[in-house]
Amino acid sequence: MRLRISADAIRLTIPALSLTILLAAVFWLQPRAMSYIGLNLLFNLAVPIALATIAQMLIMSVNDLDLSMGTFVSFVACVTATFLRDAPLIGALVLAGLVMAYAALGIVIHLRNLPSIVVSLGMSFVWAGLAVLLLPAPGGQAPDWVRALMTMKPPLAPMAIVASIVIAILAHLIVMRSSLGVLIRGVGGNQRSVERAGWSVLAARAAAYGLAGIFAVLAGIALVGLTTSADANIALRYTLLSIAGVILGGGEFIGGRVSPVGAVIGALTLTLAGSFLSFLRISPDWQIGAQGAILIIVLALRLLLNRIEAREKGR
Amino acid sequence: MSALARLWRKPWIWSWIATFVVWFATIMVTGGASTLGLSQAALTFAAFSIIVGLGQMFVITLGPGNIDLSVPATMTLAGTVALKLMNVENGMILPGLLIAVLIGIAVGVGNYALIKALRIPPIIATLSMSFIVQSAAIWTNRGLRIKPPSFLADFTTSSTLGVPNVAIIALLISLFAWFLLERTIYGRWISAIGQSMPAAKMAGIPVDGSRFVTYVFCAVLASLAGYLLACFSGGAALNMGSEYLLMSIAVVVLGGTAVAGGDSNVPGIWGASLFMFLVVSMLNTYGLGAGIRLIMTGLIIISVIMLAGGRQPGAR
Amino acid sequence: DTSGKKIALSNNYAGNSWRQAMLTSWNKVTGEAVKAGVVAAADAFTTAENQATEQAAQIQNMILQGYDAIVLNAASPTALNGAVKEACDAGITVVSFDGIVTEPCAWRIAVDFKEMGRSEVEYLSKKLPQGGNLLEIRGLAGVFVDDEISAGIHEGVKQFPQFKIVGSVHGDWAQDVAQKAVAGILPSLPEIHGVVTQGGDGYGAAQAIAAAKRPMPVIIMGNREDELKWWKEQKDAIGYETMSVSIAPGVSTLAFWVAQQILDGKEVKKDLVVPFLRIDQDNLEQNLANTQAGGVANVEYSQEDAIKVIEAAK
Amino acid sequence: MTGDTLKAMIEVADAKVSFGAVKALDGVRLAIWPGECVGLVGHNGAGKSTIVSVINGGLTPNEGTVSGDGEVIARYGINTARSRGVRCVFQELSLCPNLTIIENTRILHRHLGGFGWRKRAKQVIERSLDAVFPGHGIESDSSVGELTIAERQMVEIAMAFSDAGIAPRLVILDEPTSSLDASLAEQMLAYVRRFVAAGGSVIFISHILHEILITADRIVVMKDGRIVAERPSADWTEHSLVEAMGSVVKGEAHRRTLRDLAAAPVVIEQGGRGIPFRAKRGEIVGLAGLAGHGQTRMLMRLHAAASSDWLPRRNSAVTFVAGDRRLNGVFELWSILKNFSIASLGDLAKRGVVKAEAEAERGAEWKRRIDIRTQDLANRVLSLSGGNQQKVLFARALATRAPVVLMDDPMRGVDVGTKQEVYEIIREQAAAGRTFVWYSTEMEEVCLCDRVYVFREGAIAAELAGDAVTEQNILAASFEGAAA
Ligand SMILES: Nc1ncnc2c1ncn2[C@@H]1O[C@H](COP(=O)(O)OP(=O)(O)OP(=O)(O)O)[C@@H](O)[C@H]1O
Ligand SMILES: Nc1ncnc2c1ncn2[C@@H]1O[C@H](COP(=O)(O)OP(=O)(O)OP(=O)(O)O)[C@@H](O)[C@H]1O
Ligand SMILES: [Mg+2]
Ligand SMILES: [Mg+2]
Repeated sequence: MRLRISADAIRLTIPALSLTILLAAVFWLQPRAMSYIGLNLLFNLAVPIALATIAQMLIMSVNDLDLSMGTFVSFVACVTATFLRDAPLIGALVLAGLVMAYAALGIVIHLRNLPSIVVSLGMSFVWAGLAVLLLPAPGGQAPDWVRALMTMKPPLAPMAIVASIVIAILAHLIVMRSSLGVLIRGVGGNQRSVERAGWSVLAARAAAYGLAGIFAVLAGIALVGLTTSADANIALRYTLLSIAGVILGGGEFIGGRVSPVGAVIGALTLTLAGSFLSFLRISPDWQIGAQGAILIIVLALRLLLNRIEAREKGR
Repeated sequence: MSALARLWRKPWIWSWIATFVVWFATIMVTGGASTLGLSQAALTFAAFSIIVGLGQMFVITLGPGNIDLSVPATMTLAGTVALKLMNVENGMILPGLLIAVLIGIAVGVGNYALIKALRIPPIIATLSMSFIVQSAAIWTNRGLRIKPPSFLADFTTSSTLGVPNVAIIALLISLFAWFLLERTIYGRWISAIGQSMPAAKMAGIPVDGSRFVTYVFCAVLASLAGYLLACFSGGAALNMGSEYLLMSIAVVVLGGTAVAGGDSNVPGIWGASLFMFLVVSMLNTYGLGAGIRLIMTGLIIISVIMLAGGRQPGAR
Repeated sequence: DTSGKKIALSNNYAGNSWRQAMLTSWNKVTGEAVKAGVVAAADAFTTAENQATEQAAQIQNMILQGYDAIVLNAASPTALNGAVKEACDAGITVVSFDGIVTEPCAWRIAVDFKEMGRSEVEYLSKKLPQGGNLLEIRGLAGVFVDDEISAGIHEGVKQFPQFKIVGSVHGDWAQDVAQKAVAGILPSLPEIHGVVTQGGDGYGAAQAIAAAKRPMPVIIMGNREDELKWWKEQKDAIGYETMSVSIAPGVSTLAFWVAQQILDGKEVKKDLVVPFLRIDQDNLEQNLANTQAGGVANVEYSQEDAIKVIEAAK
Repeated sequence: MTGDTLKAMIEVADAKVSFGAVKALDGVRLAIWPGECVGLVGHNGAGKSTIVSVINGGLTPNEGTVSGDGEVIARYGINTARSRGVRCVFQELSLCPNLTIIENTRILHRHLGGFGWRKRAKQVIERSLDAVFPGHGIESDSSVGELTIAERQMVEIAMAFSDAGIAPRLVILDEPTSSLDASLAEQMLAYVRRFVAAGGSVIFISHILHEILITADRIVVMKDGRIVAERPSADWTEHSLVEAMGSVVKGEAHRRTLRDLAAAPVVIEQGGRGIPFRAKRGEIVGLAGLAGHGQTRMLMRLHAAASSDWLPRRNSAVTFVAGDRRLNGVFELWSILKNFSIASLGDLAKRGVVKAEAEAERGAEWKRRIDIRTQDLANRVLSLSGGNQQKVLFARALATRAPVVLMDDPMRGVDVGTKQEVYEIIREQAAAGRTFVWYSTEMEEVCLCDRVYVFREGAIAAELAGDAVTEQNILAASFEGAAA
């Protein structure tokens, strides 16, 4: 057996460690949270965030960035609470169309060599406008099957935990284990070598965007399942949350270094950080600031760890 | 002939054409009667986007990945603290301005410290910073709307020779920014850094120093805009900057500044800021709703970037 | 006896003077109640960003913290239903006010926003019997209250057809945004006789109209101190007349007492109505004197007021 | 080995490739027969990697044809080449550092997909690693970014020889041993011989001549995009190879007259592994050796030590002329004038404001002095030909007042005439007391220097001065120790 721990494992330790510490602190502050219902309450809103984070991660794995994630998830939520319930067939078609739209964005960005930041900034206005058109006031209702799915009570572990694990495993299988995932990450790591092996980078990028679209659509559906209805502004925070989640989970902006398990952990950590701050009874004035501080601390830890890793390699 | 051709190639020409079209379409509704009023209103409100947009433009000039998301929070904090300090007294105007500028400097220093010392990507560094700054703004006066000193309130809301005073201030700042960018060594430096950081280093440019100054400059302009906006609208509100997050980025991009860095221009900021105001006015005038307005804005941003930005070396 | 019970306030937004006044009233009234031993605790929580998802998480945390009742000003009438249902299932009393929720298990202390919008036009019909052109300033697109008040205003215009809405803008309930939006549309509008608003935007509109050197129409105000002060100045200078209407921030204290009564075992109807707080030409000075600088005109409620409201609903 | 009855595995005929004004290939004909190992040698920039790209399908030549097994292939591309069993180990790293070895194997072998591909990929790469480097000790599930440079190179080589359905028939090795130590290199060479004996073909590019001599059956020498000699390896010696590669035309570039610099003060120095570096006032110091052995890094260090990232310096101690124009030379969006003046703005400005007339005047002066061929200095710098762009970079550096000029192989893609002009300017300036530190891959240029440091493996391995600065001595010092 080797003693050397792989870089991927090291990359996962910090997020896993911060989640564990945070969870311990929450249990200590609020022992009631240490139960089936407690865990579900702590984590169920992390499920859509985790899905959105995976979507963002897919985009980041081809060295792009999506600034429209929040508005897109909001729009999907609006579609879910209206079309998908009232006319499931049309609803499903619309959602499929949205996934195609994402793949098309990937193609346009690649072909015209456009900066993804600006294109997605523009798209964020478009999605927001569509959402306001669809639901001028909050409303709609979650389809019953979605609601049933999100409020299921599986044995042993609460839905939130089961869902997080399922998402992590599924994303891990797609991104880390499948050929497609390898190809997508390869584009992020060294586009030229992928080209030299005879693959189409255009197709790989389109696939990454399309997959991201699928996960973002799932995020919107899951969100409506929890909130029971939608509004046009429901998920605006998801843009920045998802980026922060990927980074917290050990992902990087460039180089195709991403970790789906880490991303899910990152999303859970961010959600838990909110609860932790409210259990701490920090003055509401400083709650936002504390979120910023936590972000900085975890990222600074990452730097420290990268240094250690680099020193190990130097030997 | 050749002058016209050269004008046609300017990066800012698109935003000015769009502005003119929208302006014309809006005044035609009243058969031209609203020309003066609309122009004045556009100048007034574009002024604030221009000031924050200029700062953001300098940051974006630094090259891919450079962006300042702490602009809205900085505006809010500077506005609230300055108005609280001035406490409706005309005598305190200068100290108020000073504190606003100091807040800008502090935020800028914090931003670059996070970027450089902790190697946090600018987008996340400035975001984290903005959370802290926003908290500080909530903490300082808990959302009470303190009125500006009467002199400032009058000054910011009135006009000189038919030109709104805030627009005159924006013009002065723009001239200064234009001068910095086109005439000074510093302007050359940041443009060089934006085109290629290694090349800039090898040409002997103090890269870190220039980037640092740029982030501080952006934050100071944001705090100035916050100060003026709070005086103009009769008091600082905790959410007063939120509109300017996307706005500041959008006016830079629409104005023809290269997102890949190194190439920026001041006239474009004016064109784009006027355009962003006028397009809302036009859609309101035609009775179109918020949804259509947002969709049009997004489509326009994407069209402009497709027209102007495709296939540049090193873009993305 | 509720001396052992804990009540929490879940608030979705703190970024304007109305919300700050609401929190202040809550602290004042509940602080006294806690000191007097009426309840064991009455803690206030505010979410960082005005988002339903965040508030849902906050409610779930409150369930974990073991509160007996949650008093709720909701970011969305429907998007919190899931979390509210979970709270009810955990045996927690949920009382929503101002921003109410539709979940049947919760109590609602509602302001009739539709009626509020309609009454604005009704007032104008008395003030300007011959009718005229109206400018409508709306709130934040996609939010429940905005839609309700706007619907009321349009109903009022149907009822009094001598009025015509010639322009409509979104002011996001913020002075600066309203000012900007009004200034943008004003040049293309004919003369305006009345401005119907949603609160928090009257002063911005007045500034924009003054800047355009237009004749000042009747602007319905929203009880903010700066609005009242401007009105007072105009009244003293040119005898300007209007009215001001909004929901009193102190309604949070009414919700608190209602929750206390429910915990005490009282039978309370699920839907209660509070009147909105209206200021007229004659009681302007008195209200202005009672309003904190930079704040909002306010009324705080006592336990007796709450019992009266509950009885009246029966 | 080569039999006329056999058909060439791959044959490139009359290939011409140019990058802008640079003729990377100028009519090359190269045939590879089954069961032979062809050694390919040549100076830096001779076109070796370019011909490799053509055979590999990654680059379509501007002129010329590629045929396989005797037939001309019309649309020869990456996928055609791969399906014919052509594999390549590239000079620069071409694995994805964020993926594991197994995953990189998957990317390379497009047909490896389907359920359970990981297991198959693992077998494929491990079999190959075990065959080429017995006892390698590399775990196939570790990610490439964690490997040492040598391990990465081993993986790349094993990857090229691996067989996942389509057996490799022609393996191209572009400087595969540059980061392997002697025993690993020997393992690889032994495998190459076995592979060839079994009927495979290999193109082997290396600057380590004795490796080529003992491994290749036939050695081809390239120079300036052309094949200048081609003989069975038995007919070559190390010495004759060096001679064939060396510059045949000794230009008019005459060495400057030797001056006595013993009394001149040292203006810049740098310690470190190997022989310490120092340069005196008015001296032209050459950095020689094979490409990528630490010369550029040394220049960067000298530059970093003398400049600040935070504060502007009025009197900068050093200035820099880039060789890699695209990466750290020109500012592509700017005019020629702005590109020229950026390093000397301090002298052209008053209180931070650039004086436009002074700038234009200085620009015009240097345009004349160094003969930049353009109508107007306001034109964009990219409108210039490569050589003229390089002149702008020279002018940029020489127009400063810095006493030391660092030059990072600055004559890439510059024509002979321009070179002579620049050499003259350098001589003139050195005589006036400027110090030049000059890294060059061109022997002729190195021979112009007063003193030369020869680099090997990141450190200075030898110092030659005065009459000892000759092509033979430098080549000998560069290749010295390679045999170890
Ligand atoms: N993509 C490119 N763009 C422009 N010029 C290029 C490019 N690739 C190669 N060249 C030029 O073509 C010429 C031949 O380059 P090539 O890489 O084939 O040389 P080489 O013989 O492999 O040298 P080395 O021994 O340094 O690897 C060089 O002058 C090089 O600068
Ligand atoms: N894109 C362009 N736009 C305008 N002029 C150009 C452009 N490319 C080349 N030229 C002009 O065409 C002429 C020939 O260019 P070319 O690159 O062939 O020069 P060259 O003879 O190879 O010079 P050198 O040896 O210095 O590289 C140059 O004078 C150059 O100014
Ligand atoms: Mg040339
Ligand atoms: Mg090569």
